[in-house]
Amino acid sequence: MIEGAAAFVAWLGASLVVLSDGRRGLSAGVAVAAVGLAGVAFEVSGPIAAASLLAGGLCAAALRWRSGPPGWKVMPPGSTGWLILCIASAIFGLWIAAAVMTGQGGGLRFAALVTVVMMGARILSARGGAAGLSAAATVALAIALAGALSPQAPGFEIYLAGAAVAVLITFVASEKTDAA
Amino acid sequence: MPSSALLLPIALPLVAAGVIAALGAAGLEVGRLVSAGAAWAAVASILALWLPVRSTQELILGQMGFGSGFDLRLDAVGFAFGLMVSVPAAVVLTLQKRSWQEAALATLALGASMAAVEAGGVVLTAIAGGAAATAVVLVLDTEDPRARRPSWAMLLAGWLALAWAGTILQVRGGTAVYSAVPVSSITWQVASLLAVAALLASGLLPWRSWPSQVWSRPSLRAAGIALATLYPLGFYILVRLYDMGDGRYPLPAFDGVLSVLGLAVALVAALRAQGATTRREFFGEVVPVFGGYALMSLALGTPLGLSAALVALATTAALAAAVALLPDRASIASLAVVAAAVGIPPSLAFGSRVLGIEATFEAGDFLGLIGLGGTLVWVLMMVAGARAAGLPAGRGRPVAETSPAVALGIAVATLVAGPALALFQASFANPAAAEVMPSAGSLGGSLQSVATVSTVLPAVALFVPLLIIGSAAYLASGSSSQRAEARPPVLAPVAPRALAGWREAVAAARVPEQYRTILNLRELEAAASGGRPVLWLAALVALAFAVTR
Amino acid sequence: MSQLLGALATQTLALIVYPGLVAMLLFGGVAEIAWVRIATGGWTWPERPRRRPTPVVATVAICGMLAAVQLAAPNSPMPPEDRSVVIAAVALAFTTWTALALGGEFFAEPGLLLLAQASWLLAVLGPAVQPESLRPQVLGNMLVPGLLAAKVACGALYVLCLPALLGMWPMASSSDRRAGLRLNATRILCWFPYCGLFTTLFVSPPSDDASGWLRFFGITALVAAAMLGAGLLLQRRGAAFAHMVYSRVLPPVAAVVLLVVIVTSFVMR
Amino acid sequence: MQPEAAVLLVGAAGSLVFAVVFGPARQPGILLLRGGVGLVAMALIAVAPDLDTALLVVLALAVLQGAIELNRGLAVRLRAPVFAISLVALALVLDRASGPAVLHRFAAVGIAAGLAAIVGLLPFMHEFDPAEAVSASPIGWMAFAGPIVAAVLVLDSRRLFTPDTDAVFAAILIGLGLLNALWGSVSAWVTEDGTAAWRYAFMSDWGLVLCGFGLTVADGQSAALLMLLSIVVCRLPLYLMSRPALREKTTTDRPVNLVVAAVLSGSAPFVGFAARVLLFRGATELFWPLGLVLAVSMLLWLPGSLRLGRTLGQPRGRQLVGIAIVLAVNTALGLYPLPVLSLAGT
Repeated sequence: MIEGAAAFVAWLGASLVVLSDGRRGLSAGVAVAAVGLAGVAFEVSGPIAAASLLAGGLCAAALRWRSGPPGWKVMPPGSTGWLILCIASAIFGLWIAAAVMTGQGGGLRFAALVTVVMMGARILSARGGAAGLSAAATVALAIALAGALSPQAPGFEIYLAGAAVAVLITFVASEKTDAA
Repeated sequence: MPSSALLLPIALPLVAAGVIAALGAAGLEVGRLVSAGAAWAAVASILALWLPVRSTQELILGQMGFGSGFDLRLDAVGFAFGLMVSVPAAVVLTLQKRSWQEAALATLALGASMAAVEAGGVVLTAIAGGAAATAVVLVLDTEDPRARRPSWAMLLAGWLALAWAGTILQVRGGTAVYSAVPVSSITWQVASLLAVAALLASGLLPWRSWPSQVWSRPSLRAAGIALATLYPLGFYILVRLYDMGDGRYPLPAFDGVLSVLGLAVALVAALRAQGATTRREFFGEVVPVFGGYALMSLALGTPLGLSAALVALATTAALAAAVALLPDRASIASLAVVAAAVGIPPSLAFGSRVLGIEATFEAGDFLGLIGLGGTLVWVLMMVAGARAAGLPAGRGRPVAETSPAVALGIAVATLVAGPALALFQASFANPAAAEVMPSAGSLGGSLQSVATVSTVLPAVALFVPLLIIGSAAYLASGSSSQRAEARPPVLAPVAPRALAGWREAVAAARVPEQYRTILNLRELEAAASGGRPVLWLAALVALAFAVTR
Repeated sequence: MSQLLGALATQTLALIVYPGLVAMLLFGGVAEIAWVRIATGGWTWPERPRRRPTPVVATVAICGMLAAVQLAAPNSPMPPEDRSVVIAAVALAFTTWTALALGGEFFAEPGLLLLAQASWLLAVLGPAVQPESLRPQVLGNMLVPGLLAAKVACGALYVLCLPALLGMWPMASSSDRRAGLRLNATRILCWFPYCGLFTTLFVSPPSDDASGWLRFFGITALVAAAMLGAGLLLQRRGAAFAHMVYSRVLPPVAAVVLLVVIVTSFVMR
Repeated sequence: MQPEAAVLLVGAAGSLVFAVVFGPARQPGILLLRGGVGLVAMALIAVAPDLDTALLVVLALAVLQGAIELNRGLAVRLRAPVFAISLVALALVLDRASGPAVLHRFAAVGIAAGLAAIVGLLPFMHEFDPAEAVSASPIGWMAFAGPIVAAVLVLDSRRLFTPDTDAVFAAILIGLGLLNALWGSVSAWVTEDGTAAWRYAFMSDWGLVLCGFGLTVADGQSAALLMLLSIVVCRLPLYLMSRPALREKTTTDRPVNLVVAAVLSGSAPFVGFAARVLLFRGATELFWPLGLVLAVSMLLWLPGSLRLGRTLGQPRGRQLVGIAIVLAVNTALGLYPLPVLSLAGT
């Protein structure tokens, strides 16, 4: 139940990243996605994994809060298509994760799938560096979570790595995003 | 000699090339001395390796990394081709002055070519031959970047085809080593690939290809090296094909097709020769004509044909060196080379052609018609030679790269060597034929005569008196009165004109206006390289769709 | 060694005396005198060739000798197995073009001459395709009915080509025109090999006795006489007629002969 | 660490040293710094315990590279690599989950497409600005980091695949390989810009790499490795050498240009020829007509290579020494690749 709810939160966060252009909107999106992904990680890999993802995601969100186009700019004009993408991704992801794929961990599969797909779509449409970097950071968190699907259950190192990369991405290029 | 001595004919030129380059870069111009020394040392080493034992020697140095071992092998075929490559190369490297860059590259080409000949397997031959081709292209370009040179793509295609054939043999037959390839793996497909490789490597094509084109260069230093080091290699592959096929090609039709192709090569070259506007142009067709004849005889699948082809190739090698050293002026030397090229009796060329033509008749199954064609080509070459004797010499070339005395010497040597035809064949060609054709043991004759199936050519008994009588007659006769002047071709070149028209028509062809937008290469390139996400997604969907089929 | 010396002596004899140089000069001299008389229409003694042979004559003599020793002449010292029709054909082919090479002489119709020579080569070598033998006497002895058509066709083609190759058509070279009544030394050297080769290839080989001599030289002389007649006809009818014969008639005839040779080989396979 | 990746890492390190010592870089320190960071990232990719970790490092590297220069905008520069990484991540999810076979096939599509997108091959070519520094341009992916990423991605993902998925993966790689080989070699010949021509030439080499990886036999893998090595230790150094002449748009027709063309075209005795021989072996083992297609496409290398050789200008002094070293290394690898292949374990 928690896994499912967390997966929904992750989708919500990813949707925010997709639908926002301002630094606050993007930051909130990254944070919410991190919370969701951490929730799923908590269920499947335990507290250290979850804490790692959460910490990394929040750090990245905080860094994003400080740089990028000002304001929230959630659902700016012309976002209808992206809104449809978010909803369609959710429905399609749910179908794949729950009906097409089999076995335990439907929430994990849903979270990983929709986050990666939506961030991939976001990066293709991003016109500013902030959005691109936010998407990249979220992808880093999703990749770390997807490691849990591996038959050889990974240790917490992958979560730490994911978190570190998410922070690094946002940190290294933070001053460049305004210009972009 | 230890088997490691097999490395000498390859290593000596390669080391010499390195030394020339190193000293040249340091400002010491010793290219001619070192390259000539290395080339003659290669000749000496191959003689020293073969003559004392006269049996196959092998050196196996382990794997190289692409499924082939570094196996070297010197047998009668390798010996014959080794001399065909190294002797003319040594002659031109000795007598022609060239820069250290050219000398290094030419010596490199010689080393690579020797490696191709000594290679124990198909793949190694392909790599070495490909390296020789690269070096030849480089030496031609170094000499004069604007002058005509072999199409690199054609050469590369040939050696790639050989490499592919070698890998097919490795995969299907387990090995591409000449002496170990199972006969069953020489299918007609593989043999065709090998034949294509051979034809491309030596430019044996029924149109004007590089063995003719290189002689139209302003300078002929590199042309001689190209002919010496590359031209025999295609024939070498065809001879080795017999080796791998237990003395025959996989299909009888294969013999006929290759023989006809050889005839076509010779015919087209002879047609060009009879229409030459300068003597140099005529000389440019000598090697293709000889090559065509050699291919015609070689592909017959009979020991006599193979043997005659090897003698013809050796004569070609000698004449290539002679032509490379011949100055562009009227002289007794150029007349002698013309005579040697058209094969007047009792020259070596005469003997080898007669044997080659006889071999076609004796091969049966309509192949005699090819021999008939060969005789016609010979007549055409006689006409061409007769015309060429009185043509203007050519555009002229640097004196430093000519040696009329040596050219005359080589030409006269091939003219008076006719009586030694049987000796030459018995000691040089027949062992090579016997190496690759088990039936070649049936080759009769002696050191004085060559026996074919239906006749005997008494080389010594017939040609020695003829030579003596001829010499006496020429000494008694006055000098010939020849004035260089333009002469019309005996046969008007119809085909080139038609070809030119066809080329013009192709060049004038344009994409219809309404289709230009979809066939615009620049727009296509821009669309593909624009980094457009729509294209990426479309490609992804297409791939995903494809894997559900 | 003694065998080799013996062979050398025999071949030298063949080359210089019979059926080589001396026989060529005797036969050719008579034929050439006859030709000059017929061509000029008078009985004045023609001029002799120059005493000193030119390089052209020397070359023609060598090639002619080489061709002559290949003939199936009776009592020829040349061993029968040592003879080859290819050598005879090629050696004779050289004689045609020597003047162009060494004499600087232009031919009036080199293309037609080449065509005639190519057809002649077909006539000489065509009969050898099916039997797969190159011994002249073997080819002459081939009297298999299946090969008869090819043999007759080749013989006819041979005769058709010969006037051109002997330079008896009215499209003479510049030196011929200059020479006037002088005997043509190169043609003298060619009469016997050309006519003798016909006898060798298309008539069964003669025996080594008087009848054989009579038969061989009789038929060879008949061929020469036929050539004289043909030459006279061509001279009388003029260059246009000769041009028509060799440009319009010869190619289709040669094509038919080639077809006959191919069909014969196929049928007799 | 995979031995293939280790060999490529050494090659990349050698190339970096070469570029600093012999290259025409105006600020070799910066080049060394950027290259060093790249090398560290590549080493991390090579030693990563699993594909997920490797992907994370690639992601970090992509962002770091994207941040070097902003001529094209950060979002644009990140677009291809992050898209590629998303694709691979998605493919990993699909492959690891249990479900119908088609999901695994989609995973194969994702990995293959992701690989092409990371490197910048057709149909996922990166946007290219000829004026950009090499370290910041897509060439950096194609010639420096790409080989190791490709080796790790292909070899690691193969271990996850079922035989059916592997066959699909191989087929996609061969298809993409042929597409890139043909398009790249022809475009290197006909395109107007010299730098773009170099990029297409890299692409054509990558076509053969993909074909090699697609040939599921040892010879194919060896061929791919040799081609990757030739990209890293041959084409990249020569490209770096040609940059000044490309900027000045000068072309020369000297023997050295022809030698370089020979190296680039895969003529014997250079490493490209050995790789082609191995490709032929692999193709013959699997499906011989593929060898014919490869042979024809290999001939298309030549015109483009001749053109690229001319863009090298007239190297002198240090540059000439550098080119001589490149030639020597390529000849050694071409004639005797066994040690390298043994080290790589192929």
